[in-house]
Amino acid sequence: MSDPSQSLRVVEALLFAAREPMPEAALAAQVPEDTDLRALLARLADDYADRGVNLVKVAGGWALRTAPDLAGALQKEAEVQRKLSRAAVETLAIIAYHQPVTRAEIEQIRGVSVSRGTLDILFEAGWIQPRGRRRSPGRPSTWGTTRPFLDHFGLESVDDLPGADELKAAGLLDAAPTPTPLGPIADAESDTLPEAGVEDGSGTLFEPPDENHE
Amino acid sequence: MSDPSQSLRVVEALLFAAREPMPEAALAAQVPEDTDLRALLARLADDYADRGVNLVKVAGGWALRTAPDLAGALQKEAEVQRKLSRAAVETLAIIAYHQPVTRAEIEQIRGVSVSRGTLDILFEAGWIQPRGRRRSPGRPSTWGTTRPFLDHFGLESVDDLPGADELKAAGLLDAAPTPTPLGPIADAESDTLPEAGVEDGSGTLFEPPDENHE
Amino acid sequence: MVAGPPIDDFEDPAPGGGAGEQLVLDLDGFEGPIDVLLMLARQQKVDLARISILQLADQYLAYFAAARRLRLELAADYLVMAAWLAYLKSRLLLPRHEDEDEPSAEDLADALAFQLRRLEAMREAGQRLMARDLLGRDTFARGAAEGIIVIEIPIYALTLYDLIKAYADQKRRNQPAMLTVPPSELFTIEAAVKRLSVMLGQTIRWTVLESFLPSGLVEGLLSRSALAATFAGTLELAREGKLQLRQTHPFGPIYVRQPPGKPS
Repeated sequence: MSDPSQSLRVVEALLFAAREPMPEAALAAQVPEDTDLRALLARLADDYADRGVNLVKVAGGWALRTAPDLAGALQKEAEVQRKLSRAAVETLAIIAYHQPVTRAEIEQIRGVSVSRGTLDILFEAGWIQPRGRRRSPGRPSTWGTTRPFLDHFGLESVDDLPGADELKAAGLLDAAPTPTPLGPIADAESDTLPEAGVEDGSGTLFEPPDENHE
Repeated sequence: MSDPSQSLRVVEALLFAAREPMPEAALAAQVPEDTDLRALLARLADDYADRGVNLVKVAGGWALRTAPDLAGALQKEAEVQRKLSRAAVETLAIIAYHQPVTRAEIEQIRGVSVSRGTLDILFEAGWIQPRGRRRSPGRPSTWGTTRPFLDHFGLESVDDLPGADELKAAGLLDAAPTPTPLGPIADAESDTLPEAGVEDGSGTLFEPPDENHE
Repeated sequence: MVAGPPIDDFEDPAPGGGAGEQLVLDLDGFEGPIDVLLMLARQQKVDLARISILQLADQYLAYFAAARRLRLELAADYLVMAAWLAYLKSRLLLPRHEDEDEPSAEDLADALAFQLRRLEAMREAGQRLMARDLLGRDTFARGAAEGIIVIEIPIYALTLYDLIKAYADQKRRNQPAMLTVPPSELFTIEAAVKRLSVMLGQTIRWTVLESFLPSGLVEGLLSRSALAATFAGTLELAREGKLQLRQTHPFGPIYVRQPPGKPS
């Protein structure tokens, strides 16, 4: 004896729990023999037609799939804290101070090449944007900062960025101390005598030997 | 502007697509702010009440699950689940009702030692997890149940454990008033005696599946 | 817990057992003495809260007395429990000592009853849990869940200070800094040889090497270079036969003098 509404529930549950599309034969095996499976599937497809999930016929059989128009809703946006690399921060700073500036100019200022990814990150963060092309050979495109950049840093305009004089006044441009070339010479001595208990030649060249030197 | 029927479709699709129960906050994030989510969920639960798939509140969220009365039809398709041994069921119940609970306390309640494998199997199943250490001598680690435990046993939260209130009122979730010799006295033996008829020591934690599952 | 002959066969009344009392000893499937105690307690057919511990102790002891008659080997924990119950029984029956420091027999009996009730409760709770509609046994989740795609939006915690500092740092690094190497003040071997040659004229006796060093050099690189150069100079002059060197032991002081008989 077949109860169509119970068979409908069984088919629905089977389709829901299945890992792969269910062939009609597999569905038929779970409902009474005299069940009109095609009619059941047609009714189920109709039930789900306007819902968030649809019954679809795919290669291997039948499957429940989320409605294609809702794909966007099935994406969740999550904010993740990231840290910008030093290269990215420096590049951003150079663009801010020198805009509009070409990539080649950034590289010239930084003294190292700027990776494609660095500009991409800054672009995706919404802080820089292309600013037209330079009227120079190769017509390179230039970069500048955006409105969100100003918002993020609480600036009215890029003119609010402190100038070179102010940086100097704040001690941010103080030259690094020059290295003393002969500083580490004494160390070189002890490097060549690994087994010796000699710290460095502290005035006398001759120190008591280790036992194993005798 | 919110369109309730569209929001219903979105929530439905989310619940279909989700791999774990969806907390209400996660659902709310995907529909317009002025949506009455509770009303939507109530309507969805109603829509599915008589179908092969039901909307249930479980493990702190909402999930679609096949109707329990259809278990028979689906078990033929699904892999037969291994049956937990009596020792494992008892240990799981003790952890669920007494959490956080140390291994020594479990042994005190069961009157026999807990074989390593019992906790391992429950941990591996994802139903229990370490819960920090007790501030007592030896700083023993404690165990508690997990979200998947709630999901598997169809519980909304640990407050929903069946009969927990009565057990608490009867004082049966308290520690023993006076020590008795019902600790794991000599039970280490049962771990090493293969011919002992004790489940804990027999090495198999799972009994063969029931006949009717085959 | 019984090692030895199979005991499933003992379906007959235990020899010497109470009249008409059917005692079937089958410890298979028991999990230690508490399991047996629970089984016996249930045989009292009363609420576990009103169980008679005295009666329970008698039942347990009778049970294992029978086992002993059958010469079954009982695991230690069963024997410990038997001994403890015999002790508890005697204390429950005997008048109580006043000076006792230990818990009273009644307290011990209560504790045992409590433990039996608590284990029974946990067993029932376990059964209740397993009787629920279990996910993967009675209900099933979506088999082919699409999952919800999480799009990560990076948030960069960068302050204006970080930005300006970065600009200043790289600007400072790229300032045309002149690397100036200060001229090194070292005492050369040539200078040492010259100095030694002059001083040797007055040195007839063994004189310690350090006394040939220019005065005023206390420490530091120049002092060490002077010592090294002077030592190298003495070697050079010794090779030419213009002076003699003596060191009595390794790393000892080095002495210098003019070769005897050599005209200064």
